[in-house]
Amino acid sequence: MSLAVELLRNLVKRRATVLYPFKDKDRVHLPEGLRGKIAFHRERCIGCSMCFRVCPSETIEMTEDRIGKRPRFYLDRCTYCQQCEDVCPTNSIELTNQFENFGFNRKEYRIE
Amino acid sequence: MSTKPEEFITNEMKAFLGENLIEVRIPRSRRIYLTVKIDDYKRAAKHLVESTGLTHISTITAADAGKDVDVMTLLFGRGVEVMLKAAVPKTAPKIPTLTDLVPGVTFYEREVHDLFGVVFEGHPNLDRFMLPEDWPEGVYPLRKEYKVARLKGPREVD
Amino acid sequence: MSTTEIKVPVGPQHPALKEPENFTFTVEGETIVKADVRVGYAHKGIEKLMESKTYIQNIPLVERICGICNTAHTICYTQNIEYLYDKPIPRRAEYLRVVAEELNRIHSHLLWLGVVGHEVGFETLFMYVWRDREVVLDLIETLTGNRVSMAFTTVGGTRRDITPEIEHKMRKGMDILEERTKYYRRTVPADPTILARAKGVGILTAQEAIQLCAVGPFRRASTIKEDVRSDDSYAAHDDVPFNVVTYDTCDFFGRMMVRIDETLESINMVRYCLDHMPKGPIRMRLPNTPPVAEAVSKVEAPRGEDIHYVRSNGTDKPARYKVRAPTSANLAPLLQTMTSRGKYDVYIADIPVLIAGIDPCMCCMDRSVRFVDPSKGKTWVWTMDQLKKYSKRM
Amino acid sequence: MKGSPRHADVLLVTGPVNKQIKDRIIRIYEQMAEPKFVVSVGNCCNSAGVYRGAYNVYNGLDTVIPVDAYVYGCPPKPENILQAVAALQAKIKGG
Repeated sequence: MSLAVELLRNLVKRRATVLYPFKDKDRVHLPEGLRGKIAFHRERCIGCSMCFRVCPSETIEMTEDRIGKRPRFYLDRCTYCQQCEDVCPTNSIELTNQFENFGFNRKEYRIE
Repeated sequence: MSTKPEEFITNEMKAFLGENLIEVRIPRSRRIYLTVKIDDYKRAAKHLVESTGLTHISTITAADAGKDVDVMTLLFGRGVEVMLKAAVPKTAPKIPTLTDLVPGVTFYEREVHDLFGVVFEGHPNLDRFMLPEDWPEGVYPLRKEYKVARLKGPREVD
Repeated sequence: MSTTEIKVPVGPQHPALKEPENFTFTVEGETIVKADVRVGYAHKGIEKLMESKTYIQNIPLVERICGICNTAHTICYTQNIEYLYDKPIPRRAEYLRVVAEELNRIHSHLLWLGVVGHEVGFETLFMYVWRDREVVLDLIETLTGNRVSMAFTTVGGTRRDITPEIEHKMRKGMDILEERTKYYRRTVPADPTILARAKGVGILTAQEAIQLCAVGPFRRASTIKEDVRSDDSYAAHDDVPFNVVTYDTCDFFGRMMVRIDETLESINMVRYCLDHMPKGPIRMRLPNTPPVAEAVSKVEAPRGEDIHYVRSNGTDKPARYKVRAPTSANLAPLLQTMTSRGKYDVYIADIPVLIAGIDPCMCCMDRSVRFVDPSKGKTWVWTMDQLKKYSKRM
Repeated sequence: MKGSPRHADVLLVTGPVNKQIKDRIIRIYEQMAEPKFVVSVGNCCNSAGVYRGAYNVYNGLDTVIPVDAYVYGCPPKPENILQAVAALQAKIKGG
């Protein structure tokens, strides 16, 4: 029964499960191109609303502040598709590789 | 067979339907779009499936074209995908079924009936297929006149 | 219903493979006489929603039609829009699309092989296969930034490129995957528990497969040699050599072997693409509003032929977009394999294995099972665990 | 312990809530014994994500049943789901 051979071989191997967040914090696979939480650099934004036109899930809404027009992000609707970062002319939107996103009240999970 | 499959099929259908064939288009290789009237729809489909070797029906779908609904059957055979289109008036949305010809299309026709309201005459059971039980009768979501109303949940406060 | 037939409903909470759906079986004692299905539990109205979004906004929506075979839908969609423009895209982008598609096929087939082990009650196989599948998921995450929803292709080409170190990682990953898949190719067919549940179960003859328009591995396991990649070759499939895997056993065992062999084919295809990747741009800019036209695009998704139809009306939003996912094509033949006919009869215990046979991806479709016994005038609903316990006891 | 809602403490829900599955979700939620907690996994479940505006989808699980913790992601990384459940556990213990 060759599956039994596999069974024995696995007894000596390291366990495959990653007991995150208690242990194995280093064994999480984190490539640098990971699409995680959005980071918005207000100073570069020129309020052209290209990101608003390209966002598929109404995550981006255009608002005003004292400097001028700018997007507001409802991050609980984001699909992490990175189309806003691709289309932004001034690179003011950037998807970081921060993947630990959870919370207890989704109304607060926004970039105002 | 020296001629390419596309030419063979179009010549075959031109010979079979004559001037009833409203339009034939070959937009790219391995694609043929045929348009026929409703009463030639069953005859054309039967000819395509049985004598031109397009035995596989990929799907049956429909599109709202203003005053009537275009019912489109996509058949595949000889390496060519053929779209057979027939316009059905919204006033009398009836078209013969193809389930007796190819039993595999039962669920496609039930879906088009559910979402467009086209009645397939002779279909074994045309009852609700995809929409929820409490969906109102006579309301067909994929028709242009159906305006999408956002669902509000019992606990929704905006 | 004068005969002693029982109708048995099961579900709709995940009867098999964690997908909500509703089957009704009319059973006579142990054998199933008739099967019917009620769908709609995962119906989201995507096609209507697509008419209110622009072509670019629709890409992430199309990708989420199916959580597992999402690359197939995205490639089919972007290809469809390119047919509208009728402009060829860069050759390198077509090769990248084949790589992404085959990686997705490997991930989908390995996921399915694990679930077969789970359905048959062979938990260790489920654990091993899903551990090995992590290799391909890490590769997909390195290439595209997300384990499952790739967001890799877009209208006019692809959004990311394969850098030398990604290529190196991929070659190493392919070697590991080949060695593991070859191992399963040896052990799984020789394993008595799986053989007992797979051989001669869920018969679909070639003639029935044609009549009922089955697609994909479900069709190829009944001797029919048809694959969209060879018949209607798209992207770079006209260059990349592969042979269409078919089996003549027409039963669940054949479907399993077709999928395992296809995984090995996909591994070789990824290697071929990495060796012959042409240089050049990976994307071509296309205007936002395509010309007024109709287009039909087909792709070989892991579960079968996936066909999309688009009709544009000159604006930047599609007038009509139809998606026929492979699982909805396999539903009618699935019911056929579940009805006893002639000398071949189906038992209640076979249901979980049969449902898993077509590898249903129910977010494209959806189902569960209900039993009704007219002679006893009794109907009862079984959740999948009860059904699986019942089938394991048999 | 059996795999049924009656023995469960935490209900993990994933995927958009559509019109037909709403009643089933409410029934499962009512079958759970108090104290019970709900974790909504993925942005489709949190807020209907990319399906916002579909005629058959509700704008998030919390418009149907009360939700205690949200896991953001589309789909969220498995470690993210583990961490959210662990954080909810800590919050419950913390009182």
